[in-house]
Amino acid sequence: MSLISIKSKTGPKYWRSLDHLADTPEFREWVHREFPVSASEMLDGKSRRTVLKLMAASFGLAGLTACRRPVEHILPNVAGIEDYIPGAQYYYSTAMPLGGQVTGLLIETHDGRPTKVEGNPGHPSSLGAATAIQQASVLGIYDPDRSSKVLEGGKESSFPKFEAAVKALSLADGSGLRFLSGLVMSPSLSALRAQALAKFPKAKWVEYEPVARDNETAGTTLAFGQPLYPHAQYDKAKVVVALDSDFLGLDSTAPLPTKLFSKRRRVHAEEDVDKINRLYAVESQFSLTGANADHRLRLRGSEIPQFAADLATGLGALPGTLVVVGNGSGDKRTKFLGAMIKDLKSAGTEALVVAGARQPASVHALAYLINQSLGSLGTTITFTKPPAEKVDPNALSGLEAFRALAAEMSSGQVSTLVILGGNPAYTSPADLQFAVALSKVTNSIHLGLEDDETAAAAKWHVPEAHYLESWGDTRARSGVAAIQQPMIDPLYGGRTAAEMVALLIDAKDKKAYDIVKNYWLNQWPGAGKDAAAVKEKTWRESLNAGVIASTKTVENIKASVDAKKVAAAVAAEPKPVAAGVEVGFYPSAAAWDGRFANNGWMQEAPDPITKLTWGNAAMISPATARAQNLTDGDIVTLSRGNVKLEAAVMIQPGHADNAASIALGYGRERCGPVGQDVGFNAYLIRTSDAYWFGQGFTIAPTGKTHKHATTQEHGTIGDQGVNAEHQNGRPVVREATLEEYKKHPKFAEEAQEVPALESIYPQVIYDKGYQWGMSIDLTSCTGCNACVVACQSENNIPVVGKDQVMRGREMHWIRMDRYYTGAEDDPTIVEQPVPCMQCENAPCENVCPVAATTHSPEGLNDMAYNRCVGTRYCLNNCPFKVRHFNFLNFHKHDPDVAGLVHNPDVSVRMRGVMEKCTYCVQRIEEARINAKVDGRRAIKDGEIKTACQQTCPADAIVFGNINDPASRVSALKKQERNYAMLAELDIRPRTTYLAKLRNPNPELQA
Amino acid sequence: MNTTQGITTSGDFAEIKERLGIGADKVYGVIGAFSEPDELVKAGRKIKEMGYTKLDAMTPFAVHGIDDALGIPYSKIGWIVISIGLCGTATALLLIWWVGAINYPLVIGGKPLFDFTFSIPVTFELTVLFSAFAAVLGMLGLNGLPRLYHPSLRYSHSHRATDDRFLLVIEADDPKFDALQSVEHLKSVGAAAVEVVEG
Amino acid sequence: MSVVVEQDPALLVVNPRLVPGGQDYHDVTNKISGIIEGEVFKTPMKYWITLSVTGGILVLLGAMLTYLVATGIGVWGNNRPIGWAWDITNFVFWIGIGHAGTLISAILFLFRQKWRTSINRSAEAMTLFAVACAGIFPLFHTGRPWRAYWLFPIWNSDLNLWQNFRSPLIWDVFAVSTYGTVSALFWFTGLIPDLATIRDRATTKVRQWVFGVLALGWRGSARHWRNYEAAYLILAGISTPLVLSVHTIVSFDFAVSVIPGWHTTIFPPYFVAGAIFSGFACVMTLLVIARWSLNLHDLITIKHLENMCKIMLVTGSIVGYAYGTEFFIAWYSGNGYERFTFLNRAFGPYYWAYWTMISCNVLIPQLFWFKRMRTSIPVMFVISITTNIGMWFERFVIIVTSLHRDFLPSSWGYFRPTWVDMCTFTGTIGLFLTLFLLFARFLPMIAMSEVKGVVADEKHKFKGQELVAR
Amino acid sequence: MAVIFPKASDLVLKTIGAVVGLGAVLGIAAYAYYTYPTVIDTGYQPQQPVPYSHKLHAGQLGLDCFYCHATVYKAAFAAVPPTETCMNCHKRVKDRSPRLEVVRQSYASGQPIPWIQIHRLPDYVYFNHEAHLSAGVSCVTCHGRIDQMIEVHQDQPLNMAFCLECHRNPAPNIRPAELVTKLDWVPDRDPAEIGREIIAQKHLEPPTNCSGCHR
Repeated sequence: MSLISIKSKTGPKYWRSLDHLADTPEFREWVHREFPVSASEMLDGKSRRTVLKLMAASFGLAGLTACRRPVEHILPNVAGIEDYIPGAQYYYSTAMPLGGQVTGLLIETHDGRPTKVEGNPGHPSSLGAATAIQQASVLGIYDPDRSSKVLEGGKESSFPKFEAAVKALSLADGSGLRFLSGLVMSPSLSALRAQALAKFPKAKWVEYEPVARDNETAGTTLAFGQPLYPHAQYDKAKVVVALDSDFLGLDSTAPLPTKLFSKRRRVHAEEDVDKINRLYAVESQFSLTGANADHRLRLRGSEIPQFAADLATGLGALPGTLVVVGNGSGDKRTKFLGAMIKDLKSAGTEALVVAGARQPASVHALAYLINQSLGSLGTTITFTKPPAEKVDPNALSGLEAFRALAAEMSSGQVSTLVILGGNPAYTSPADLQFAVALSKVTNSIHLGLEDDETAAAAKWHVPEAHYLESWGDTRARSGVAAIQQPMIDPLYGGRTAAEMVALLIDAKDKKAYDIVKNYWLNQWPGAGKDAAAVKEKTWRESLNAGVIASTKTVENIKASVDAKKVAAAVAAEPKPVAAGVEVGFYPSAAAWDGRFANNGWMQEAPDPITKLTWGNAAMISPATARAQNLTDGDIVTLSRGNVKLEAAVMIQPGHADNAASIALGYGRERCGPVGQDVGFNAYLIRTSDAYWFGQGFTIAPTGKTHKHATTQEHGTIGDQGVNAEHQNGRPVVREATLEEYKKHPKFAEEAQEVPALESIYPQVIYDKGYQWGMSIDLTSCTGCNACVVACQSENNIPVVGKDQVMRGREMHWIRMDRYYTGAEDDPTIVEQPVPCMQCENAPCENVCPVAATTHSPEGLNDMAYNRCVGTRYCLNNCPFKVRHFNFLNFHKHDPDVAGLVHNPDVSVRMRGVMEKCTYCVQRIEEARINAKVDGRRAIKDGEIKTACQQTCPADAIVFGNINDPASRVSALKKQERNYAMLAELDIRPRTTYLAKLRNPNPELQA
Repeated sequence: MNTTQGITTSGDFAEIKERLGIGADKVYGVIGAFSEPDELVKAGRKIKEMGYTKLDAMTPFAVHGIDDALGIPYSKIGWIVISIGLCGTATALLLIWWVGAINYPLVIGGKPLFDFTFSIPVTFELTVLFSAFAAVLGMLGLNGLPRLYHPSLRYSHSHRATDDRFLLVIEADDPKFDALQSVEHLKSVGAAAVEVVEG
Repeated sequence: MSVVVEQDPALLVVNPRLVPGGQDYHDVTNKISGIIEGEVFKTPMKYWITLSVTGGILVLLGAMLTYLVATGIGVWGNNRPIGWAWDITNFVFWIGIGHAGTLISAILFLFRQKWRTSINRSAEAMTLFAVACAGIFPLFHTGRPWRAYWLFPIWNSDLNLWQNFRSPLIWDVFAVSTYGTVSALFWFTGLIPDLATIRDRATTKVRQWVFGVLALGWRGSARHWRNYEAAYLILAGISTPLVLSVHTIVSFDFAVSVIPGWHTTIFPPYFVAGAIFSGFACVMTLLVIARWSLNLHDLITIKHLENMCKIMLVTGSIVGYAYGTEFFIAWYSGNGYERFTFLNRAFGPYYWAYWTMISCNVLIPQLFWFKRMRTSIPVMFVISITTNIGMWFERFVIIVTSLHRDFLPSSWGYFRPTWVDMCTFTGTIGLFLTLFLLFARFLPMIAMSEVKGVVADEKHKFKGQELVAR
Repeated sequence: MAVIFPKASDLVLKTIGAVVGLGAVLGIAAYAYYTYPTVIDTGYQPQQPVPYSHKLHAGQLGLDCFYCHATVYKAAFAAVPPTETCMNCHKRVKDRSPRLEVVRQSYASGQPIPWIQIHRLPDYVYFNHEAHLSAGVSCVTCHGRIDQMIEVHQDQPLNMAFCLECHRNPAPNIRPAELVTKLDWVPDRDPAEIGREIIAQKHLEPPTNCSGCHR
């Protein structure tokens, strides 16, 4: 149909996913099947219940009914609480440790219930942002499936019984005593550890996390001869090279790297154009970092050390001459390497090379070496000494320590094992047989949030307190400490790790509060009679600020890399073997290492790249799929030695060939109903010798197939005849390179295809008062999903479940659209957040028969849920499809407790009504009322932050009053890159985009 | 007594009158039957020429021409329909204007609060709806229906009037009415089964 | 007291046949009334069997709707982006069928098409039943049917909120309810004289009373006929634009939107033609069955059927032309979205629906160019059925294929009906047939008074006489 | 025989028609009246667990509304006072009164007093006391002369129409903010006039769009 094909004016052609580019036989067969009848609908919506039920703080429903209406009781407190206003929200600071990193948070609470997580602007690793996982962690506290009982041998027991049992333990010198915890980020716990090890000199304490940064530290030890914490200063770097490092995504549980990186990805003024940085990514799986890279090279994990070595050699950091691995000068790797070397050289001190946690120590060391040779060591990457408690010689950490522990356990040397959090029976490498080893331990005690695989295997299980309900403290890698304060008493009476240790060693303080407070009071200097008062003040200040002031400044270490040692280590690295398929292991963007598997918000948050929800898959490249003759959804057996796993494959354009990547954290066998048996358990093939990636896997089809619940594919079927080029021309995401932008700055507007329509009616003029609008910068947006989950949390958006997602009924008010660009084998990705556009001439409003959605004088597209009858006409007529319909009662199966997470300022929508983004109108109204109440002043610019904007680690979303020329949003909308999607429909969207800019290396352009 | 009282035209009328005990005042009229519409029309015209004014016919279907023949005036229903129909138009426009612009003025999709363009469909429909009701109810009203009983039904063969017979009626309140003569007149124009029907 | 009355012999015999082989008034009365006058329990078994089958399907409908209301729209296959699917498809389908009835009655009446008299009654009845089926969907496709009364302009003292008269859906509410009401009035008005006939032929008290009340005391007075005729003419006059308006407004539901494939100006004529097309097809199906099962061969003659075939040929070709125009405009407009939508219809995931539509609606009816086909009962029967299938697919194609891939590729989707979708649709067919069977058994299927009028005219033509001029 | 219905039947028919018609009209009228918010909602006066008299406390003793309902001017939610508030006085005043037994028990046991809610909005309506009081809407406007009620009853329908009426024409219900709890305040001139001045000076613009109250 060349006659009708569209010639796209600008830039790359978009295609949405493989089934559009490839016309697979399986799909054609599917197409031919007329109306495959679906089984009757499944109501597996795991979601939340109406607020009314939950005002437990002040209301309680009574059974009586009066003649005219049911009697509602008001149950006020008996004793008044000072300065406490029922129904108002309060913010408290705390900190969340995860995977060896700490993020300071502010928690919004209503009537004593934490309802929303926000970043703490005062905390250096948050700077106000919070990641998707942090946003979702608030749901975890209300998880009805959390462990609530002490278990002895799987039978219900009690704390007194447990305490008695602990007392009865004869630990003597502790030779049979072992502690197993995650990475200890808590100074006070570390102190307790020291006490414990002092009391039981022969005891050992092992820190193990299935997803940690051990290689990084090992790298520093190798490079500098001492363990150091590296801190990449992305905002200082002009050229960034990420060697298998997903610092914008899975490699950082804190929003900081994105915060810093995006500072150099924002063009708000002319001079910014020259400040914009350039990112090279060398990786195996398509990661967020790869998606945001200006140049991306697909290499298997095992090939990256060689690449790093070549890079170092090319830069003269390593002795010797550059040996080109690859097939001649035409090879992309070679070109890439060449261009990169030039670029890095020219960037000099503004260059930054980082290695990912998956890469061995030598690669990290190489990275430091390269930075040193470029002179950027100390500018774009700085180092701090680990805090005192971390350099404790007795502290064993990492895989080796864990392996040793497992060996001790299975050889029966361990009589008492205290597992402080985590789920090692599930997360340990398959070859260590941890569960078996655990059965050999006479007294195994498991402190955990869930009654999980480990709880089942351990003798004792003690419910752990969620971080939002426990006193504690944290020290970030940057050295900054923060107090972790509870928002609510432990719902299920859990204990903290510190309390457990204190109990075990019978320490002075046994309550978490005393442990933490006294620890810090002792840290702070204070003499004289008012010392106590001063310390108390410091304590309060620390709680208030969310950081402990005295720990803020940590001096940077000036260290230099020992090139010879590094060279030796590099030389010692095993060379990649060609045989078989390489399998790489990654933390899941949703379940992380499995600990969030029972979190509905995370399960339903689409993976930033694959858009996969409710499960994982073995990602393989299209070429590999062709070679192995596999198609999307085929279940294959991945096996190596005596480990094997059945998992469904998913074809991932741009994935390294002859390799598969699979996310950890799925296929939980003992978990709440949300995470139970969702996805495939990659730990089954993760062995200590194939820890991050292992070669020589065989991949064999089983003949079985599996249906992925993706939010952007939704069973759309591969086009027949009409090839996917067809909608390529659609100027949805508009992008250009810096050069193009400098040539025609108005490229975004010019991209518009169709001549604009005009209304037969006079345009309604919005020029009074506040006129709300939003600008989304596609250049800085990384597509990390934080906004999606933040919105879900702020607006009580239900979770609908896998089946409903497959039917295309997920509810996210702001969604992250992902488009592939370019060749199937090696494409690039653009991400685009799509909230409601708040069109001034909203097509959805016109068609609503009952005027349930109308326009506010401030330009909001109001939605009155209580008026909606649910004809879904507005959904049909919304060009952006950002309206979401409650097809079923998605709150039906909620346990009461799950509803406590609801934001009382937003009504919970019932079945049969339409819902949509309203720019967080509840926040707008709150700000308006506050402004009026204190002196009838005007709302300041930036006073209102929508949930998505507030949490965005890239500061890509700006909301404000477009009627105020001074506001940030008006300034952005004045930019030449500003464009409105589908503006040609004369709908006048209030949400506009700043077109995406890429900064490719001209050398690699050709 | 609800049995139809008929009188054959043979014999002396006075005697009949006395036997039956009915006077002209208690008579509804005289009815005769025809078997074809055109016969009815012709006969009707003749009877009219004799000067009768209160004439009616009862037929199984609308016989064209009978109205003129019997001098039945044109139907007024058209006027009823058009006036009520216009009420419908007005109702619709007022409703839309009041709802959109007065009762709760809300900006919807950037369209005006009230505009002729988007009022057309509803206005048209309401006009039609009102007119239809006017037509049907008006028809029944003008015909004095529903009415379960009517003296003409006392005619022995009135049930044939909905089947295959065409009846001609001379009503008793016709100034020129005289039971005996009218019977004769009907016979003279070829009516069969002529009967004096009691009121 | 009573008097022995000497009967007039002339009244005891039926008039001699003036039209050899033709029908006389009394035969007409006998034949048509005969169908419905038999003792109820003497009705042939096959009738009751059929009725119980259709009744069973009707029960299924009830069950499905209950399940729907109790559980939510989620029991259907609808999703995002496909907010409307089988629900509105079925709605438009039934409304379309509902068009032939009033159209035959009204337009053909205005054009003095005598052949209409034998089919208009059942066609009107069919309209009513089809509209009843159609009405179910807009009502039950709402997420909260218990709030569906908000769609009607009822005084709401609590909210003092009214409807949004800018919404085509509200226009629809008015159009469809008006259409239903007016059709019912039209139908009943036509029935009055026949009800009187039945009443007068009634032998049992019950029938006398029932039909006596229903007939409103009609006695065929010339004065009444005068008003009646005028009223009927006016009804026909206003029903004609009404019929056209209804599907026009239904088409606005789509034409007024912004979705590619919906946002087009040719919808009104195209929808109306389609409606007439499907309506006639459905009347044809029913009449062929009625004609055969109640042997009404001399009332529903091959001529009638052939005329209908011609109308189907014309409307079918109009529809085909519209399909072509859509494609042309899509290309000619230079609008990429439009272009894609139409290519996607023909060659995308739903290509099979599109080609079913084309073959059933455009290709097959072309057979009616040949008189042999136009006059062959089996052929027209089959074609009438394929046409209805085709017209259902037309609505499906317009609604689903436009929605499933609109502007943003990211929100593309695919629709699969659930078993509830299917059973609900089947259920409405049950409702339709049940009502029609009851109608055929208990009410005169053919307008006796009108047929007699035609018979009279025939006679006088035969006698070479003209009716007395006005 | 053609005559089916006796002569009288038409009279019967007409009577039936008349009766049915009249019945329908009356029925609709009755329904409309009894479901009218001002009828169905106002006047709701449940029996409270404690025979607390607003007339005595707010009226005769002249306690300010804020004394007990302390949160109204700083929160959306008008809190019912904790038992403590009652006991502040009743530790000494009437500390033996049997009518206060429930209060004393509550204070002693820590079990809240189960007050029965009278003024109640649906949970999709977001009413904010703070905003209204600071604008100068008096308690009277929605709650009536509480200071004259021995037992509190609902004085206004509090339905959407009621809210809209005032949001569209606030002037008559706006008074100087410091007078909002002066339930018996009688303005010296036309209250609407005062209202208009305050509105002008405070730039009050009560919302009438959906999201003003529904979120």
